[in-house]
Amino acid sequence: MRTLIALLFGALIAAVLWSFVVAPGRGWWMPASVSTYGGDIDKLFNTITVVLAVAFVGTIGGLAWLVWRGTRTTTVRALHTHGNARLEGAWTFVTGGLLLTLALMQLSVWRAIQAERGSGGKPLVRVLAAQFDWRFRYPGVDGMFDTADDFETPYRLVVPVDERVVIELRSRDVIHGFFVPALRLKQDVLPGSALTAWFEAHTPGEYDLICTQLCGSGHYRMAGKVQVVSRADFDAWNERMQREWRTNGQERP
Amino acid sequence: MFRPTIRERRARTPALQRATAAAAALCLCVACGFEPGPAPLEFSLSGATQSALEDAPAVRDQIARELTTLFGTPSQPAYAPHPAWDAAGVDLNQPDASAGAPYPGLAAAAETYRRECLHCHGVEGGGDGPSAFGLTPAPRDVRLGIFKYTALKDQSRPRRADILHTLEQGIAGTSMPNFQRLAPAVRESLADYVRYLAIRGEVESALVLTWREEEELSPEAVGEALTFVWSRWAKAPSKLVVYEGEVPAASKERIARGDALFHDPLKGNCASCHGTSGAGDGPAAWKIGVDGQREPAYSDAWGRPIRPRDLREGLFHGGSRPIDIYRRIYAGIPGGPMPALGETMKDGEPLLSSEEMWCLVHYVRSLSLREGP
Amino acid sequence: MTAHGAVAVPRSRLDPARLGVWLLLVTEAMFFAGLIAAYLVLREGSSNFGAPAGHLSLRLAAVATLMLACCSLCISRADVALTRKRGPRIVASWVLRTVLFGGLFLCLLAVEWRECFKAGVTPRTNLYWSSFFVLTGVHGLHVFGGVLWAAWAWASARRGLNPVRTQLAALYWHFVDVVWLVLFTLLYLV
Amino acid sequence: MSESASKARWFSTDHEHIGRQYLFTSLAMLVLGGMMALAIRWQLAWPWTEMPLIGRVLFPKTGHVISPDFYTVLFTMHGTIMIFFVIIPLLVGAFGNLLVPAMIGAREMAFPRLNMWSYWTMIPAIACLLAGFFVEGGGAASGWTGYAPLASVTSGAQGSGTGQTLWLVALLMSGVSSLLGAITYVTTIATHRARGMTLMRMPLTVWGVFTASALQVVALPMLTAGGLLQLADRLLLTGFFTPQNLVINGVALDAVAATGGSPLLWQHLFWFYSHPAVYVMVLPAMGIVSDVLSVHGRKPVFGYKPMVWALCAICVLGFLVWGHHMFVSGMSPAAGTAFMLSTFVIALPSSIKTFNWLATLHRARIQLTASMLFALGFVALFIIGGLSGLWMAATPVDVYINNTYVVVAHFHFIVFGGSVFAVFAGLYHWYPRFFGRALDERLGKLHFVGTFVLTNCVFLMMHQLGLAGMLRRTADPYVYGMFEHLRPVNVFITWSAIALAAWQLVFVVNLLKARATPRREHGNPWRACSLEWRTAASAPIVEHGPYEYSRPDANSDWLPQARDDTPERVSSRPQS
Repeated sequence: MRTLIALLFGALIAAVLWSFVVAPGRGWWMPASVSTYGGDIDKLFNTITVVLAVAFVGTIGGLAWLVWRGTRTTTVRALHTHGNARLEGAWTFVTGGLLLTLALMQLSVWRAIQAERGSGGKPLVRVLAAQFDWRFRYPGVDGMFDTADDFETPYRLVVPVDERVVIELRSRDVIHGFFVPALRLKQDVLPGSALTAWFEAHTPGEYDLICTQLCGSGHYRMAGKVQVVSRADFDAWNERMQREWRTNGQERP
Repeated sequence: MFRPTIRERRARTPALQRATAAAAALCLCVACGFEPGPAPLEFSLSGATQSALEDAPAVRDQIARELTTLFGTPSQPAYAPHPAWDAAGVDLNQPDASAGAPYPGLAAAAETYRRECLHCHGVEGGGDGPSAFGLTPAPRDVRLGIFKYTALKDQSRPRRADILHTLEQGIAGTSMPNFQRLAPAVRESLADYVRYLAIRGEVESALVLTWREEEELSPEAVGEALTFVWSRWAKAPSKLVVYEGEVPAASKERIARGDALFHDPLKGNCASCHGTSGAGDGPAAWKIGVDGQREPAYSDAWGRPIRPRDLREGLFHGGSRPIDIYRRIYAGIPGGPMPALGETMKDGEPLLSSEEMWCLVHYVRSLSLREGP
Repeated sequence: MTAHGAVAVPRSRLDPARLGVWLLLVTEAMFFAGLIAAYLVLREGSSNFGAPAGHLSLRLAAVATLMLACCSLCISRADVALTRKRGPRIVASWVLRTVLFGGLFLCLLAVEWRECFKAGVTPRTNLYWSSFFVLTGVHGLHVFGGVLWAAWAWASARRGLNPVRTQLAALYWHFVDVVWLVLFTLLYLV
Repeated sequence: MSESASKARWFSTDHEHIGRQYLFTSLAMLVLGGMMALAIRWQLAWPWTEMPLIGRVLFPKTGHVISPDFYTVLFTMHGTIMIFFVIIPLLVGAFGNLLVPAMIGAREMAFPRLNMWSYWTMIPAIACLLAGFFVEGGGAASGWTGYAPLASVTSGAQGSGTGQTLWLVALLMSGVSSLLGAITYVTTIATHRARGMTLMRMPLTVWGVFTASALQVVALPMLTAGGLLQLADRLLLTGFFTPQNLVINGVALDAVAATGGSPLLWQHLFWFYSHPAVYVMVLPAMGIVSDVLSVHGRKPVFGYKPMVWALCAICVLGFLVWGHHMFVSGMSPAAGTAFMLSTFVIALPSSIKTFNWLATLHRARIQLTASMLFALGFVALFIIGGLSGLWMAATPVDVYINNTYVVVAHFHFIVFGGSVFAVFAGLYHWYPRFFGRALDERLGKLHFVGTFVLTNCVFLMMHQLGLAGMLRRTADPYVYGMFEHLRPVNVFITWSAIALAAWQLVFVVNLLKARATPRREHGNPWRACSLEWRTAASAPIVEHGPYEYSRPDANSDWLPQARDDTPERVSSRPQS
């Protein structure tokens, strides 16, 4: 039995390490970050993960070893001890210090991510969430929302690359979650208030936008795309959309 | 001398391991070759047909058989070839794909429909899927062939482009989402499948009507019903409401004029239903019900009470581009009380000129915008 | 399975019933804290909170407050009478007065509610009134519970039995009273 | 059996009877919740395929394919059942009743009748919850968190009608049930301890139940308050949680309700209890595991006092961390920072407990019984679940992790790998004490091996799913092209889940086998020190702490916690 237990714990360590080692190669991992602060978040994540890995291997390995040792038939009687205050103090102090260090490491990035909250930075686009669609409202030529030249488009959020993009999130009905894994950006869309968030994408491409807050039975299909394009392409697209809104539209016979 | 009372019995480790390994291997074997699927579907007759033919089960069975001959089943959906198609130069079973990508075909579209649409719209497109309960507005029952949001006039049946437009844009303000995440060719096939369901539903009710009138269903009568239904769909492309050139600018004057037209009972008369502030609370649209509560005065073609849109929300079911709203004013909403102002004549003259309708469009849009009236 | 025979002897000086009631009061305090916190958060944060708009009768509420104060006073008189080993009739009469004043408070609350409904004010009017009806309603239920409790205590106090019951009822009444003072301040005064 | 006797059996005030009632009710609910989990897993591996068993009955018109809204109901019910009607009643209701009085040497609970009502309030709560399945529109469908306005507004979703109201009523009733129980436990532990049973001589299981109950007494009323407000929102059409200008599912709410409320307010009220509820689900488990490790390791718990202080610290700090569920909710960033710090701090007592468990095993004389195996399994899985919590505590990382499958993996390691393993450890350990029948050790070990392996198969890879971005509460992750390659992982997890559920039959067989054996007095089979194994009829006088194993100065390797009171002293003491 003790062999089996040792094997089980060994297998557990192996399985956990294996699953984390092979994961990035198989795409069972965060997609490559394309936003400026995404790299910082990944760095924090990796730091924590390394700490976790050491702690995990140490504790489970220790557990397995202790069980292996404790089940020796030669052991006649267990050690009688009620504890060791100095040891308790030591590991409390060390763990506490480690946790505090980890916590303090988060602060600057957290501040940076949340920098736009309530600062009144001028949003490029207004994200309108409703059961079960994302719609994006752009301010049009005058750069002002709620004017006659605003235009609106579902599904696809088009933004320029290498620019700080501020978005304003609004919901018409229930809480939705605006999540773009590649941008490392997630913010609940709260009905009744307009929250702002920001990102700066550095790689053009098309990225999935996911609703992460349960919003009803159609929640699972509330998908969208974030399309990051060059400034020139963005302007051209903007112009094309505005033209469509000023004319008959692209009519297919 | 210390002796434990409970001796740990030596578990038979090898046996345990072997059992575990065997179980795991078995699971793997089963898992590899396992691919579950959905059970096949069948079309059933609509509730209206069932109740109309309650006393004539034989006719009911006959109609069901005819429909299967003409349209196949959800697993093998296909139109029976129709003579009118040759004249029109179309083959509905081989629709041309304008997207260029390989066209999935009706059978594949049925699979897509089953995954994406059936939960709300039901197997037959009756708007009665298991998830339809409680949705306001209720999912469209396409079996009447009436589609509310098209770019067409004369209450026409929709073109494929109209159905596609709804699939691409969704219907803002309802639970109908957009389907842009599906490839364009898949969306086109889905639009074709929706048309297929609509035609099937229309033929079904036409057959019931034919039987009511003639008390029998001859093959000729069936063919006539099909021709009649198809002819309505064939007319659609010629009915597009087009506005050439740029949309007139949303100037203050136009908005003011739109305001006047909106409230003028002899011109737009919009306020009678949509209310003086556009809140959808106009007197004509509401009545006092038996319980003393205010309830909608009108019903739509599906028999559901219908309330005028609150225009201040800025959410337009048929699309919020100016041209979409223009078309709504011009052609009305089929199946509902919204009139087609662009086709209304007064003393031999059109009631509203194109310019006047644009003024209305800008006024209606301004209700939800910052620089409102 | 009590054959293991551990004889329960409350070793500590804590009286289980008293501790139980204190714990009950802790949960009740947290419960009202939740409701009141929600009220304050909404009052400070909501743009559409609304106001009493003259439908409240401060005089009525002041009388009601007085009634509750009398409840508290009477039941504590009963408590004092118990500690001074007065006769059951004196204790019972104080407890009975608590029941009566509690009943009066509930009547006043009912009058207040009826006036509101007459004036067309309902929980749906605005958030202030939603909070008003929920808070006073929940508190009213607690007063009703207190009345029942006091009546129960009266039934036993009359025969000189179970003094603990009266003492615990007193504890509960003081709590209900304090909660009312907070509610009165928040809903009527501030 | 006479009628009154059978009535007494149903409505017994005997705490052991109530404990058994709790045990079997929650185990039945565990089976139900587990079946729901399997249906959820089926959908995630093979979405929109014929759902076994229920598909044919419930969805004849869709080709036996489950509908998205029923899927929503399923995970809502799964979460609610598992948390409020399985784990909490099992650990606090069942083990609390069966162990606490016996362990502190009390003959009965402080309030036996209140204790009985605690159980009998849970039954209508369960009935209410399940009734949701049979009302128009179906059961509650807004997740076990019932976030407003989806849950507070009747037009929110298909199940937002009567089903949601029933869910809320069930939640409130289960809250009352928990509160009645919690008050009983706290009072009993505070006042009914045997002579010499000081607080610092109580077994850690008692401490676990004590701290969990104290948490419930203080925190649960917040949820009750929130639930009451949400009930008012639903029934009186108030708008405590409904902001202005919402149009939900075609209903303009300003016209029907007093809007202007705040959805975040509900989240605060909800998590103020429901985060501590997580500790309610783990504190007794920690106690049970400490006891089992000590008894089967024949070694005193290492650092008993730090263990107690850690429990208390978790209990107190548990009130300060609720906001870490809301890092992306739109709460103010400063609050996020504060909650992150407090969350990192609360990781400390948990790690201290882990170190103490490891130290307890150091130079222990370990008996690898089924109970011990499950306790060791608990420690291992709790470590995984606890460590992954650090990702979530770190706000910038949580921005990515929040509402993904990493969260699902994390709390299932704690609640399944933790609490359920502790329940099994406790059952194998105390079954002879509870029922006078022993569970088969060999079957128990078999049960452990499979459960341990399969638990990891089920939940481990969920971390990777979540890191890849797969969202929670999704009926079909493959709607997103970026999750298509996760299908094989999901299939593997589903097969593992099916196997895990099937493997529990070993336990069922074990129960049935034990039932078939005649009852007999088992005495103290594990030779444990604590009071619950005493067989003497006299009152105990406690002289030691609960873990006097392997004392070098003693003849045997264990020293009972109490000596028997002499008959003379029993008779001379006034009976209360």
